[in-house]
Amino acid sequence: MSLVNFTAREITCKIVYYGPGRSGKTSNLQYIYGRVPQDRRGKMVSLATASDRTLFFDFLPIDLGSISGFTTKFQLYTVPGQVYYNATRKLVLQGADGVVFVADSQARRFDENMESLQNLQENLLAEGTDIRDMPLVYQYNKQDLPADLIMSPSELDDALNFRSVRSFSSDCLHGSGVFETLKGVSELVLQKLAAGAPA
Amino acid sequence: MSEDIRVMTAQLAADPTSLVFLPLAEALRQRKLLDAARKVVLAGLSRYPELADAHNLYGRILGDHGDFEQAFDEWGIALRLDPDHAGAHKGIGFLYFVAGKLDQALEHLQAAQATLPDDEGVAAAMARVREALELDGSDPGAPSPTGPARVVEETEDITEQVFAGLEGAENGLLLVDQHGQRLGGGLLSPAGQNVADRVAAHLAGVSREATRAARLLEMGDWETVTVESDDGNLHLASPTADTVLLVVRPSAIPLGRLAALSERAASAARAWLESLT
Amino acid sequence: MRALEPWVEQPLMTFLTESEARLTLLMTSAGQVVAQHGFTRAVDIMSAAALGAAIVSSTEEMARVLGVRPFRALTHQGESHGIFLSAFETPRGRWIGLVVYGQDTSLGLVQLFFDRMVDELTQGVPAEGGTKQVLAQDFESELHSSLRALFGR
Amino acid sequence: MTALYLESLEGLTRLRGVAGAMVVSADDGLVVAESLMEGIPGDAVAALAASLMRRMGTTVSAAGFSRPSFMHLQAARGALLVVPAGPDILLIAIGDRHINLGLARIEMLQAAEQLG
Repeated sequence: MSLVNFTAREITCKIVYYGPGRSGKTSNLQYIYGRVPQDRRGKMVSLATASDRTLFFDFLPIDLGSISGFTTKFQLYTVPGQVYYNATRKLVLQGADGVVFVADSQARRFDENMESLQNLQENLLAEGTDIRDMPLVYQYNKQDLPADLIMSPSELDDALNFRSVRSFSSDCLHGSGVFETLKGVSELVLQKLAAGAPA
Repeated sequence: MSEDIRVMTAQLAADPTSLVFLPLAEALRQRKLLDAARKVVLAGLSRYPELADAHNLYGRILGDHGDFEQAFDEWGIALRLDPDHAGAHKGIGFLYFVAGKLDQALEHLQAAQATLPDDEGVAAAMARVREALELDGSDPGAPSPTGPARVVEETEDITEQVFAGLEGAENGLLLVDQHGQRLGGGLLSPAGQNVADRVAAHLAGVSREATRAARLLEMGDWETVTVESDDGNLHLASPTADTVLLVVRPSAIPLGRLAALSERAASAARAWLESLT
Repeated sequence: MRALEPWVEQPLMTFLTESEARLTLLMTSAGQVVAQHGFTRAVDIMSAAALGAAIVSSTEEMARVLGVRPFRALTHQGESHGIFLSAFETPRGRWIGLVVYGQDTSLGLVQLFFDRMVDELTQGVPAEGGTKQVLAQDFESELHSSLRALFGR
Repeated sequence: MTALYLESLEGLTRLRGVAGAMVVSADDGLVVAESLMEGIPGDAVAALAASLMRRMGTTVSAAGFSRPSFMHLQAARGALLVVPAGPDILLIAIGDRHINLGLARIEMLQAAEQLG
């Protein structure tokens, strides 16, 4: 849950990048880390395996500056995508204010996207959260790959996006769509906050 | 008047709530326009009384003005608001250094260094204090090279007055205040070195620790702490609420006699402290 | 020292004075910072909190897998610094304390005064208020310009 | 090892005025073994006594003396006794005002020698 400090006028929100293994969650954070000026971000913490897969999580705090008179900070997390890391995924998901579901656009990865999405829904439910109440956006990554290998955004929307949440095409390695995705999820998270927060 | 001061003054005039008063006052201070700097920071403080940076800056302005007493107060306020404020620690460390209270100076400089590990000014100041501390400890005859001469004279007088006629008044009796400052007596190590000030600085901490242990274990006020070691025995008592008395004797002297001597020295200290008030 | 809510301040201040801890962080089990002392950069605090919460969560999970009771506290004794990490229940949910201490104190003292702070914190919790408006409804334009500035666009 | 500790501690707690005895690690002030009467807060005694002993040790060393072999804190309503047993271990006894100090000191020094 977002932490609001009325005395210091500060808001801190936790945003989790979710999705199957190798879909590009860490690349989102790495790109953001590279673009955001040093004085507005913390160190990027990565708990990864020797083969560079996320073992526990990646973590990047960024400082958005003042919004409506509140100093606003975002904590960006990724979860490990591999199926066998579900316990860790649950831990990272705890207390999330918003979720970016990063799907791999490659057609051969479709089942994994589906599985991961179901897993997200289950894990949220286990924490007592209905996925419909969670600020959520989709990101269809790797749209830069040859067209015969990937599904188009509209095909992916049809197949995965039953609830018609906002979706963004991206190529995280080169940065296209990363900013738009973060903007999209930020809006939803702050809209929820604007609608009323615990005093 | 330089351009940056002009710009910041205009900013502040347009928005009196702006925190630009801090860099503005600092710029004025650096140009030795101390009265103007003082006015700006006081106006800022009236709006932001809980801003440690502003109290720190006011402390610096007062310090530049030579008003060390008030500067000390302002840095004290800054530290109450932000116990890690490096600037305030630096300032207080400097004042302690000037007053010859080297241990306290070092303590505050260390605190400043913890926040600013790369600050060359702090490192240099610490080196100076350490050097002074070493001189102080190794040369018992000479007056403190850094402390005002008055302090040294006073200590000598006190020794005469407090423990006159008592056994070991110059080398095995020490009266210390709650800040670890030596009030009277002297102490030599078994090797004959003057260790009075060094030990005095530690005694305040021991006394606080004893008070805390007795309080938390619900044992009431502490009365004495006795320590035996191969080279000698130490006896610690608290003649008044804010002083500590240390008596040191070779281990051949029975602990009972140590306690009796401590008792006599404590009444002498009490009588002397009362005569001051 | 900074605390999110005023009632946390006094117990934390007593703990800091008595334990002589260098750094202290109180956070929710999700890694959100509730109070801190000794850190300089807000973003470093968030990293420490994220890692602290992760360590506690994963050791609790390990205890579950091993079929033992959850660990009361985790400690690491380095050459010049020690780290103490412990989770506790409050009426506001599960919180975690992360303490870094130096050689001027000891693990025993940190543990002793930490336990006392937890008692004070759990007794001193005021009732939670209702909901309160945080952001103006028109925050979007500010958010967009903040993000644009952040990304250099 | 723990059995040996407990035996020594129980011997100490039989002395007049002693309400508890414990073996404590010197550096971190944590309890290794204890024999306490009800109501004695073992953790607090261990942490506070070890901390006082450590500070006293620094003071004694600043005075140019060797490591303390015995420490006694006397307070209005109780007493704490501390004896190092080897480099990392302390033997601690807590008692009331009427503790038989002489006997307790000798017993503790003997026990410390055995344990060390």
